[in-house]
Amino acid sequence: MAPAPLLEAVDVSFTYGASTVLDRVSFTLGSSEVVSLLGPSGCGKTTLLNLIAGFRQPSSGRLLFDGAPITAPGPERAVVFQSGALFDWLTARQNIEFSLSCRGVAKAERRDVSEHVLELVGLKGAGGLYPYEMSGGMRQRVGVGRVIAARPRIMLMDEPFAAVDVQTREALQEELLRIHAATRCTIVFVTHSIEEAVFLSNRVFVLAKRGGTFDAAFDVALPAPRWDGLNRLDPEFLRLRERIYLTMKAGSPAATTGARAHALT
Amino acid sequence: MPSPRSHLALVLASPLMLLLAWDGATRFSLVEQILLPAPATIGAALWDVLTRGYAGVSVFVHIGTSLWRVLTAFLLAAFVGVSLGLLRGLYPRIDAVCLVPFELIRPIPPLAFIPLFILWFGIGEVSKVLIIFYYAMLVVMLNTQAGVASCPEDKIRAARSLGASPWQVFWRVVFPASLPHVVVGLRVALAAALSILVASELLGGDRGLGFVISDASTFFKTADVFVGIVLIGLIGLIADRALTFTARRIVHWEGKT
Amino acid sequence: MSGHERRAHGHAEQGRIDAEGVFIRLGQGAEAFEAVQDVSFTVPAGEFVCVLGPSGCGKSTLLGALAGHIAPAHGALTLDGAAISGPHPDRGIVFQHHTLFPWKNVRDNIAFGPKMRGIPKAERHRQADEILELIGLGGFAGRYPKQLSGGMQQRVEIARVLVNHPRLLLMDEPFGALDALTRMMMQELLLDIWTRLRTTIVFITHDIDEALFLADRVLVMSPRPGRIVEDITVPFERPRRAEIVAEPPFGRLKRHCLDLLRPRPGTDTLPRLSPLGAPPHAR
Amino acid sequence: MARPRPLPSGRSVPDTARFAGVGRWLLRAASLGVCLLAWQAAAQLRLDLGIVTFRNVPPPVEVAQAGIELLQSSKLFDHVTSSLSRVFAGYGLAALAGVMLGLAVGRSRLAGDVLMPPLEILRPIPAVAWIPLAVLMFPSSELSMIFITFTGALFPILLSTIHGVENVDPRLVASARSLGAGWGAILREVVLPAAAPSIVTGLAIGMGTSWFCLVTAEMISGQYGIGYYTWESYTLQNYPDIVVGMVLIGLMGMGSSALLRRAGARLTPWHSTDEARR
Repeated sequence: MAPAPLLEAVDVSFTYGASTVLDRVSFTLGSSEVVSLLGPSGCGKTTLLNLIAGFRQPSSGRLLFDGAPITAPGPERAVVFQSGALFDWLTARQNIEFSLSCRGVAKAERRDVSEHVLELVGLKGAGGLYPYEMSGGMRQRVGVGRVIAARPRIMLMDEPFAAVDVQTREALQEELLRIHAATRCTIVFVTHSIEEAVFLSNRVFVLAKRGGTFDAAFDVALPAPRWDGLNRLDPEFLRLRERIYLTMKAGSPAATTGARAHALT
Repeated sequence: MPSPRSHLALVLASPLMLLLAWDGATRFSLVEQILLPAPATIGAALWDVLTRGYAGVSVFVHIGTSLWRVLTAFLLAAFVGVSLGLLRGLYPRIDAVCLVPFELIRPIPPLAFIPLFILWFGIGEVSKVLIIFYYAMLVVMLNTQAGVASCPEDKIRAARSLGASPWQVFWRVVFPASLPHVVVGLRVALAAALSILVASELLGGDRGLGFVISDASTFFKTADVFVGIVLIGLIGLIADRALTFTARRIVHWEGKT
Repeated sequence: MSGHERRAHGHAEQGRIDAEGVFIRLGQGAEAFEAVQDVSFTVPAGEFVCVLGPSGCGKSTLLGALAGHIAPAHGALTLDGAAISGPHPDRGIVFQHHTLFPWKNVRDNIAFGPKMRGIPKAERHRQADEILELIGLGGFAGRYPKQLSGGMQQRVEIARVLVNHPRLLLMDEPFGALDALTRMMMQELLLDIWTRLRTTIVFITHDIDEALFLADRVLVMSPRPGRIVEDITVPFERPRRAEIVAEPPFGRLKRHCLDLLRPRPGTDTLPRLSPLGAPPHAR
Repeated sequence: MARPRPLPSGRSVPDTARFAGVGRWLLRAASLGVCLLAWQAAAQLRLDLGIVTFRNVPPPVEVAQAGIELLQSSKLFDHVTSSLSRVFAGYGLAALAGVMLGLAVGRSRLAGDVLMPPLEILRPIPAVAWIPLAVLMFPSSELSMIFITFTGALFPILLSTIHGVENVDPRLVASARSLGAGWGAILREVVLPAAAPSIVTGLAIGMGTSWFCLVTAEMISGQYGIGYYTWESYTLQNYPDIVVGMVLIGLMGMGSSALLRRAGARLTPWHSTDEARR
């Protein structure tokens, strides 16, 4: 028998008032996978992430982590937020040490970990800066580092690079793959960028605009390591990106709104 | 746009012009000295009051009395207000219990309570301090509560997902996040406290800067009225600047992105 | 053909930009720096030009100068031969985040330009409704900006500028904040509108795909101080389909742009902007 | 110790559900009832706790009787109208002056440089400190009280207006200029509406401070007015009337604030819908 999956979702639904945000979603995640949840805004991808994080409970269905239902948030499923959600009153180092100090880890040991993590996320020497002294890219690095220091089994990322400019975003994506290679922790990555999803993931789940079901899942079979920056022009990469775009466009009612302008001519 | 130098000149010139106009108006008897004494007269009165005191009491006793009243009340109000505000922000039950009584007394100008407080606590120091305390506390409490409510959900979620206990979420996240609002509340409360202090001293007692103003005006010693006003303004200015300075040190991240 | 398009065609020969040795300085005193350095180019009337460059390269500053919000320190910047001396409805500008007036509904937002020209209420509302149809938001005239999605807000923003029949449409990363799907649909919509109105468009972006998909010509700018390092003519046929992004000629041109934009080792300008946010190959 | 509410924002569903509706209102009413009962008991027992004594405090029932008496006499009308007309005049002038000055200072650096230094010097002085001087300076006590009400309201309105005007998104002004708006149109169509929420806040704060100043002024030098009525009752040891006066002051302050809030929400509909949507 195969080992139990790290995360298992069976017919997970989530309703909010009268609206169904997620409708019977099922999937499994294994160790060290990088999976992207891709979809337009309002498709329920962030809700799914919140369910895995334990901020909310599914209305029906089963959501199992390591074979046990998820009931509360915890450091084994830590979240990186789009806004960064850094603690403005703490330095980069103190932010990274947050989970350790909550657990009462001794100062010297915390220091060792944060030193290591700061280097891993490319912020060596910047540990004393406060969030307001950092650029957007640096803040997201701290956000990732803060989660890495908690040693999660799954790192949940909610559009973490959406607010930074393209150059920084591409650099951060490449760094994330490096970090993944170093830590081997499973990553669930929410994004609305097709290119980002394809670049980062082993698998891409596309969510439909309404109704919150999976439209399609794509396996990304691109050679690793991908962080030399050239794979973004790989024909296979571009073809996959195109295929996903067409799938999303076909499944989206918004596509008809866009076509209305053509109808006027 | 003016150059930096002419900008500075304008900034300095406007109060100077005002002072000159004032002096001129009094010198040429455009206004009666009894209504608006010349700046020099006020300066002399200030020196006189500083060296010889007012109403047979050293001016520093008046200043000290006023300061004691306002600082005692303000510090008490800060402590109680922050504590109550945090409790109301965190526990909906406590908030529900507090809501109606506080909402009912909130719009009543604190001065309206003076007669009642005098009835309750007598005419002495206690009622003056308590009336300042009561209103300043209300302001601090409401701002603190708003601060707790303003803590971004993302930050709370981040802390929980990093393994913080409810107590750690409060102490390490919600509390620091609400500090900027607390500071605003303290500043507003300080200004209000000073107003109430003066008002209550105007209405009764024989010590304090409010008494100086009120007493001087009954004897038409207008220059001394101005001295009292200037001293109160100075106290207000220094207190506000000191509070802002301290707050910037503590809440150093506020207003920066 | 609607009345709006007829009037717009009257402008067809207008909208030529000439920039000659333009320098732009920003900041004051000791913090002053040159954002744009010795930039010269010409855009014929009715052309779609994209300005491509990394963030902080001064491309938005250049756009600000074309709009008339910033005055160049040196050089000549003219539209149809007349020097640009201040903002004017002839040169409409669209920002990355919408600047719709939150206190006006969609119709009144669009009618703002006509109102400033003193056009009576009934007439300016008619013009607004006409242009709302053009951008595919016919039923949304009474909504407030807050009640619209990001894509719709940008469409209204474009409409508010187009209602003035500008000779020049200036766009500063107008789709930068939209999600991928909406963004691609907005690009197609913009091309569709441009095909019919033929206004000159200067479009700022840092997204190579977007520039190559939209433009007749791409001006590539270097990091600060901004200079034009290459003037690329985009050969793809119009009307363009979204699918061309996946074709080999597109990929080759994109690779070329990437090489131009990649920060060279030894230049210290980009790292100074965001010391640790620079791409890893720069270090 | 109970568990703290995990999500202090209004979005947490279980909490609002638990406390919503009838139960919550009952709890609130009960809390008020307990306060009233405690008052009645303390007053009836003539409680003396050393630092606080209820020996002279009238019970709520007596207060209610005094209130009814006042309602039936013609005095009430005189007191209320004179207080209201003073606030109306002083506060109205302050609103006008505060908003105009604020617009000027916020929009023009020159106006700021010329107007702000003297105002900055006057600002830390509490408005009530001017009362004795105002009584001397103005020929009629009516004018002096209007002046005090004006001074009390001016600074909050002025400062909020400046704050609002200075924080107008410069991109909005830039795009209005691009769309052909001139100086006056920018002020009218962009700056004023954009600063409106902040101005409304200032007007609300100013309403509170102007009532505060008026009541103090009336206590010191008034002949009619609700502050005077309260203080007179105190000097005549008419204890129930004191409480009636307080309640009246509270009602009028609350009423004018509520009116202002209503008007503010009416004037800035985009702002309130914005809040509601978030």
